Amino acid sequence: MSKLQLDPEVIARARRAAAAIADEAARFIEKRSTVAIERTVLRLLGLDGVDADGVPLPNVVIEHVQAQGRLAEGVVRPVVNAVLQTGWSVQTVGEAVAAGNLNLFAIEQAPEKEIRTRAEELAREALNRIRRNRERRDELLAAYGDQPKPYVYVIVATGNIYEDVVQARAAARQGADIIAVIRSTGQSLLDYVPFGPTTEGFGGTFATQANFQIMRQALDQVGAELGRYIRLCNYCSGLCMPEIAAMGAFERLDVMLNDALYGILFRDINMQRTLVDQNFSRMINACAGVIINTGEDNYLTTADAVEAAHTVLASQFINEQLALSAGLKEEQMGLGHAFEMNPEIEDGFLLEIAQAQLAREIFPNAPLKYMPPTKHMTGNIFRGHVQDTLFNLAGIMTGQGIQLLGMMTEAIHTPLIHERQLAIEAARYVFNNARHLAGEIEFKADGMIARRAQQVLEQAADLLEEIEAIGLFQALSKGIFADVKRSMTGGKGLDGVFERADTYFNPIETLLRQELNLPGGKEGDA
Amino acid sequence: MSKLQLDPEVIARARRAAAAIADEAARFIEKRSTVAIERTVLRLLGLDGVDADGVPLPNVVIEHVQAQGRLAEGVVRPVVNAVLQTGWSVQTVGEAVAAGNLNLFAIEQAPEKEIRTRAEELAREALNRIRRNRERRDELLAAYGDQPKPYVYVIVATGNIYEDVVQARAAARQGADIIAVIRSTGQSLLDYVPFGPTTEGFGGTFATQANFQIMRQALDQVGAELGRYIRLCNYCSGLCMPEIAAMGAFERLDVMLNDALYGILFRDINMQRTLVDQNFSRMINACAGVIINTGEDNYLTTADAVEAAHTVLASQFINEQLALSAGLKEEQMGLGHAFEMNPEIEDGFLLEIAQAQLAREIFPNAPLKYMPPTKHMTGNIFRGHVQDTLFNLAGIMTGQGIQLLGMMTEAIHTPLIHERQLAIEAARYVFNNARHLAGEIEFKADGMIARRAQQVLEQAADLLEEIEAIGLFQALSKGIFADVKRSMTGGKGLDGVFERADTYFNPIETLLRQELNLPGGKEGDA
Amino acid sequence: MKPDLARIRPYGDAMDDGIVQLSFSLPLPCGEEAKEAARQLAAQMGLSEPQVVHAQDLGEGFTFLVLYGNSRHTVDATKIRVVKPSTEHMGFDEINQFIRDKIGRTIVVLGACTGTDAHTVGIDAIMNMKGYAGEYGLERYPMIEAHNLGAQVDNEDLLAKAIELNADAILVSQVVTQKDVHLPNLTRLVDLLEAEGIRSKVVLVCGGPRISHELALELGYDAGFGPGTLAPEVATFIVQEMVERMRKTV
Amino acid sequence: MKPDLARIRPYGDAMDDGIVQLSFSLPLPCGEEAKEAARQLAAQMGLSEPQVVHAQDLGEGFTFLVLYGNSRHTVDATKIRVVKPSTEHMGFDEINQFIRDKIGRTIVVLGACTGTDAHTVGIDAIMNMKGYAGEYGLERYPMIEAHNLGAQVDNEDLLAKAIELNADAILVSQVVTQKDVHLPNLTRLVDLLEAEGIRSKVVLVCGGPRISHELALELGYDAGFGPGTLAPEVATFIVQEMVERMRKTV
Ligand code: B12
Ligand code: B12
Ligand SMILES: Cc1ncc(COP(=O)(O)O)c(C=O)c1O
Ligand SMILES: Cc1ncc(COP(=O)(O)O)c(C=O)c1O
Repeated sequence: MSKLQLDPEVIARARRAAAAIADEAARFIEKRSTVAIERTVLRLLGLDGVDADGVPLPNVVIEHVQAQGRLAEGVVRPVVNAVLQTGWSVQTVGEAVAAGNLNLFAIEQAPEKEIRTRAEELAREALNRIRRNRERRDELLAAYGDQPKPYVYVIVATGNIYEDVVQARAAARQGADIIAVIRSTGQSLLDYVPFGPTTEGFGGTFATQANFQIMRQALDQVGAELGRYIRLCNYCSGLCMPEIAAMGAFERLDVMLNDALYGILFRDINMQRTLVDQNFSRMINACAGVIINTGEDNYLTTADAVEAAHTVLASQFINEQLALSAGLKEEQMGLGHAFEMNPEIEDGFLLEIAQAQLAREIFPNAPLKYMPPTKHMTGNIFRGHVQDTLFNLAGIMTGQGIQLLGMMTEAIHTPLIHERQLAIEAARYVFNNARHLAGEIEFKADGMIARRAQQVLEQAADLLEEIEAIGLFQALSKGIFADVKRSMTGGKGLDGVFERADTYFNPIETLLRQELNLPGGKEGDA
Repeated sequence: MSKLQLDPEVIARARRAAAAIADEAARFIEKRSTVAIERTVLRLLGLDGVDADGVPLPNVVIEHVQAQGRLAEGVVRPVVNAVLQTGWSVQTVGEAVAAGNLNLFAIEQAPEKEIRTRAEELAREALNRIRRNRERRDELLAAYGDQPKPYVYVIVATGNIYEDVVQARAAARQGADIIAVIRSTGQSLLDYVPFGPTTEGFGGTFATQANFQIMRQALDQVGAELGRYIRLCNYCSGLCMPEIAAMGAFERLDVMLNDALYGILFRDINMQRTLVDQNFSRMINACAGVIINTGEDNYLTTADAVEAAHTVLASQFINEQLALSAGLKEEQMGLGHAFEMNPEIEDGFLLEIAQAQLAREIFPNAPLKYMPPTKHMTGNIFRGHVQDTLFNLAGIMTGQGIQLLGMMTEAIHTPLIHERQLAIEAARYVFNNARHLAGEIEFKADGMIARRAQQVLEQAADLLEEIEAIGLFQALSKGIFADVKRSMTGGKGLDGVFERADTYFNPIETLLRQELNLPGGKEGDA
Repeated sequence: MKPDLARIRPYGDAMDDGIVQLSFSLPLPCGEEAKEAARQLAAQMGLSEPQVVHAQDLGEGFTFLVLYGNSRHTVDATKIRVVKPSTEHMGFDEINQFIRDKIGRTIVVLGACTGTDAHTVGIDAIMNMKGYAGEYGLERYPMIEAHNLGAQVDNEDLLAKAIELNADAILVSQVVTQKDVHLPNLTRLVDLLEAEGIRSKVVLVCGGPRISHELALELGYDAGFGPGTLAPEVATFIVQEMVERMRKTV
Repeated sequence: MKPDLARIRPYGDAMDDGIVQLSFSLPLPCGEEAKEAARQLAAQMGLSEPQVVHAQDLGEGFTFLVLYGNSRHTVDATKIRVVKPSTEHMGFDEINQFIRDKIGRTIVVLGACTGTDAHTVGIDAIMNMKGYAGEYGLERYPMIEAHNLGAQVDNEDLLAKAIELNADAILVSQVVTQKDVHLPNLTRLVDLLEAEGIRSKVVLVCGGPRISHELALELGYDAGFGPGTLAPEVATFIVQEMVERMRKTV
């Protein structure tokens, strides 16, 4: 039953508009691929490592194909053909290309049928590997049992993966359910994924497959000791969205920051690039059983939480529909929002509760990701700790799924080892003390909270219909989200987007679509 | 409307039992007086200062009267007789007694009528002085406007009145509504009130009339600057309850810790002494327009908040009835309770809300005084600040009257200058952010909160009927409150209690009773 | 990433970064000058690059400051020796048996919260039947005759009672420590016991949240117990000390 | 009760009590040894009677500690000189008039958040039309031609743009300061400007929550602005500096 007396009609109206927006995007996406997607496919087929200059082999091979003007057909055919012709592994083929010993288009071409068969075999192996990770997660969760929600989510961000491990293991012992390794500033704009264990990042640690693995092992180990499954989170954003999804799927990451619009708005990544990339990355995440976290919280770091509340909700609707069209289940949709009310507002807590409850009721099965106060945090760490307390209470009062814990030093630095401890003990205290508060309280019919929620919903529905009318691309150009205007051809990474040739071949996508029951999953569909 | 679906029948049953208990006490009280009451009367008639050994003159005179076995008649007659015979002021008479130059019973006796007339004149002057203070407070409050509730109440406790002034003025600027000057440990067991400004107390500052005055002036001054009336609070407890009430009335204190049972239970003061003293002290407080604060919070510093919840409520009922029989209005009854749930309890916050809301509904006009966590505070100041935040939220969610702010260093030391600032800003943040939350939320009918409240009420009613049956004195002997057993003749100060002779004369009491519309206010009644 | 035990420094998010948080108030009006004064103080404390992250006007010419900085000091953890009353303690049954075996009679223990201090919860935790944190108090021990005198007990009264009951051990609780009020109070008891010539006859123990074993020894007590003490720890100390003394005097 | 300005100490609840709170973690397991190490560190920091009021196991061999102690250090507040870009600043109209009168043309100001830093809110607060905290940003000033290049601008691109637009002033924002990532980034711009021989032609200003005027001067900037900066403060500095330089070169 709705505590907010929301009108189901209005919800339906909003969702319908969002679905139309997502459909339009899907039609755009299905005709295109990107360098990142093709690199991802190579990784999934087994390519890894870097060349003599430290350039990742997937990049080397894609550039090789691109240089010869053949990327529109997809990278799989030439590479698998080389595998067939040489008898080498995909890895060896890649290394040969990198060494300059092999030109993929200067060798004989095997029959299409053979290539397809071999390619599908390799693709199936990749998906099996991902499935095994997924099963392993399920096993561990079944063995240990899961934690009550909201999950306690904290970040580590030392810049050094080995130091991160110390911090993460300590955090797990302190009671964290999810550890997110924050990325170094700047990584999202790299059009490649760094390689190997890294120890020098700023404001975060580079996302590399080796780093994923090191952290996954550390968490599995401490989790076994504690008898709890500790989830691992990273950032599936930026110019390498799908590659990171693949790496995460291989290393059993559990949660991924993965928003359909974030890169466009906050990293000035080209919108075509992002939309195409996000779709493929989400299919991988869907298949890997990853919970995605969307980034609506970011809107409120620049816009005002009262005025822009409806844009958060509208974006959640869009993220939901785009996620559905990538095969994500509702249970995997960690739709984001944030406690960013100006602390000086009278009754700000009521407005916040309205918003959090609104999201809860509209997306009943989504493990909503609730972000803490950041914008209004100051150097006054003591007051900050209090703000975080109301945030934690709002979380438990409205049944959030994932609580990203606030740190009292939010305005100062990334968290120190004990700041996580203090945040976790504070959150656990609040959650435990108010465990069943949500089930105990009702909101006055037609009170401030209910009316606020209804109003935000109305506005979001209107906004979505407006976006539907002009189209998503046009809406982004007009600065409808976060006051940020982006053009169709502006931003980074457009040169990595290409239209698929009729002969485009991508068996990974086909298999993913099959697995996820998405259109295009039938043989020959893609 | 009750949010807790309390049964008015049960409330009525509890209140009736408490009234019966208070009646029994009143019958005991009316036959007795104490050295403290007689000293108070002298102070009100104009006696102040100390003798050559630093003994307060009221004590000197009482001892003089007592030594001659004449106290049962009251101290007023001999002293006013001396005034009449010598033509001196009460003060000069007292000084002469102290100097050994005057034996009150070795001088001629004026006619009873003349003595009574003069005594009543002096008494009237005293009450006028008190009334002027009360009017002054009302004027200032009218001029500045009052603050929204809960009032923000903080303590100063440096031991040095001048340092206290610095802290109190700073606290007022920081947003405090009430400043309480905590008393030095040990003062409550002194059977006299120290004299003059003092600079050496432990864990608090001595309550002296000079200290009251110094602080009152400081607060009036800073209040004028800020355009807010800053209330001053002290402790009207211990062996000098009525004297402190009188001193407070003279120096325009606004709030007084003043509990009917606290001294018995927590200071091992004799129960006869405390019951007689509290009655007289409360009449003065009633007349001075003081808000009293009762000490039910103290039960929970030793007993468990879940198990002993009903004793808190029972005590509030008794305090209410004893307050009524001393002429206090409901608006002056700052009945106490405290946020002392063990922070490890699941749903402890729900139980706490139940208790706070219960008090709110049962005593709708009382400015309930809500005490912060103390017992479960530790050296972890950061966690403490979080506990205090839930406390503040409970306060605003349940419409408390006076919020005694918790300090994060509760387990360490009395507050430092900035700890008050941090506590005040935290409380104001919570109050402002959740200003109308109380009006917005309802509790589920038959939910945990409502059922808990109903159960505590039932238990309290049962307990009160049990006490009614055996009598209050007997109940105290059995350790019904705070697990503390006290006997009728044990504890400190019994030797200061005496039965009134038929000739007992106390015009202050008579006037107070008149003013407060209490029985015994008619001429010759006492 | 292993710490160098001989040169331990605070750790924030990298070994030896030395990060320390501090806060205090200064009697200076809020502004750049107060911040600079705070930085200078922090520098004197050995913090490099101290950062004032928060400065707040407290009124009356005071400013509250929060700082972070990197401490350059190090501690040699290999050289740390902590003085504790005893490292291992016996359990309930063991203690009673120990008394039976080694002392051969019930022992008399007196407890009190002395001076103006009325915080009995601590001494009760040690002495009361029901005990504390799951451990029975001394009153429950068959081989201990425990007398809890409660709150606000004068040192003189405590002495008299000790003589009257022929106490083997005296337990003193002190919780209020503001302006060091506990120090003269604790010392006074030692003086009284010595004046009566019975100091060496009793095991003299004090405790409370701000009491350390070190402080207790300094004040002339046999042991001191801090926060979180449990009854068996105290009982173990008493009986071992008694037996030790018997051994010495034999 | 007046503070002795020549000997300022922290104040808790009595003048000169020196009370300081501090917290940090140590790479030692939780226990008496870690507490003692913390006390020793605090003692080295000049705290007398340091009290560990809280010690908590963080896992992985780390302990979090909270302490209070009394600082013995003093600061001479009479000797404190704070370096600020300028003490008084002009208002919106005044600044525009000042430019008209003393410079006689609109001036060109370029702003950017450089390197990998994408925190534009700070530079926007200074530059955007709508401004910040009730003060218009530079774009609103009729006598200022303001160009905000936004986030993650390469130093090279910024330089090129400055030459292209003939900038009078460059404003650089740096918010991410972890591992001092801002320092080389800020220095690099100075080097580039010098290499192009235009360093003396532009007023070079940086800002951000961890930037101080002092640091800016050290790095070769003309001024640095910290948290809470308002546009008119920056504009005042720019135009006064420009006029000052004109005066000097005449
Ligand atoms: C409960 C309490 C009270 C109750 C006491 C009830 C009672 N019957 O004890 C009441 C409400 C009466 C009270 C009053 C006051 N209190 Co008080 N009170 C507290 C409180 C909240 C908890 C103390 C407690 O019970 N701890 C639990 C016990 C189990 O812990 P413990 O005492 O540390 O004991 C353990 C160990 O220390 C050790 N131990 C203790 N004693 C002994 C003795 C021996 C021999 C051994 C071996 C071991 C041992 O073993 C125990 C079990 O592990 C503290 C704040 C806090 N959260 O700590 C303030 C606190 C102790 N009180 C304080 C003050 C100042 C007062 C007053 C003086 C205030 C005033 N001016 O009115 C009054 C006056 C009391 C007086 N005359 O002494 C201050 C002391 C500041 C200081 N460092 O000096 C504190 C810290 C609060 C504060 N921040 O101001 N208080
Ligand atoms: C909003 C925000 C974001 C937003 C930024 C959106 C945007 N368009 O700007 C988003 C979500 C994108 C973001 C991302 C990141 N952030 Co961020 N973010 C913040 C946050 C919450 C507020 C910053 C802010 O807007 N302040 C308000 C403005 C008005 O203040 P200001 O910047 O200080 O500016 C004033 C003055 O400094 C001065 N000023 C500033 N610049 C200039 C320039 C000149 C010339 C002048 C004169 C004056 C001036 O004037 C301004 C007005 O008074 C802070 C935490 C906090 N509460 O402070 C973290 C914070 C700054 N972020 C941080 C980090 C680490 C990141 C990430 C690197 C994390 C990651 N690894 O993913 C990313 C990456 C971003 C990147 N590549 O740079 C850290 C920085 C730690 C450090 N000291 O190095 C902080 C402190 C949070 C934390 N504790 O970890 N962030
Ligand atoms: C969805 C999403 N992706 C990524 C990030 C991190 O930023 P970056 O792109 O710098 O990795 C965020 C912000 O925290 C986010 O919300
Ligand atoms: C009613 C009452 N009186 C007095 C006090 C203070 O104690 P003391 O008797 O030591 O002044 C308290 C406790 O805070 C109290 O609640």
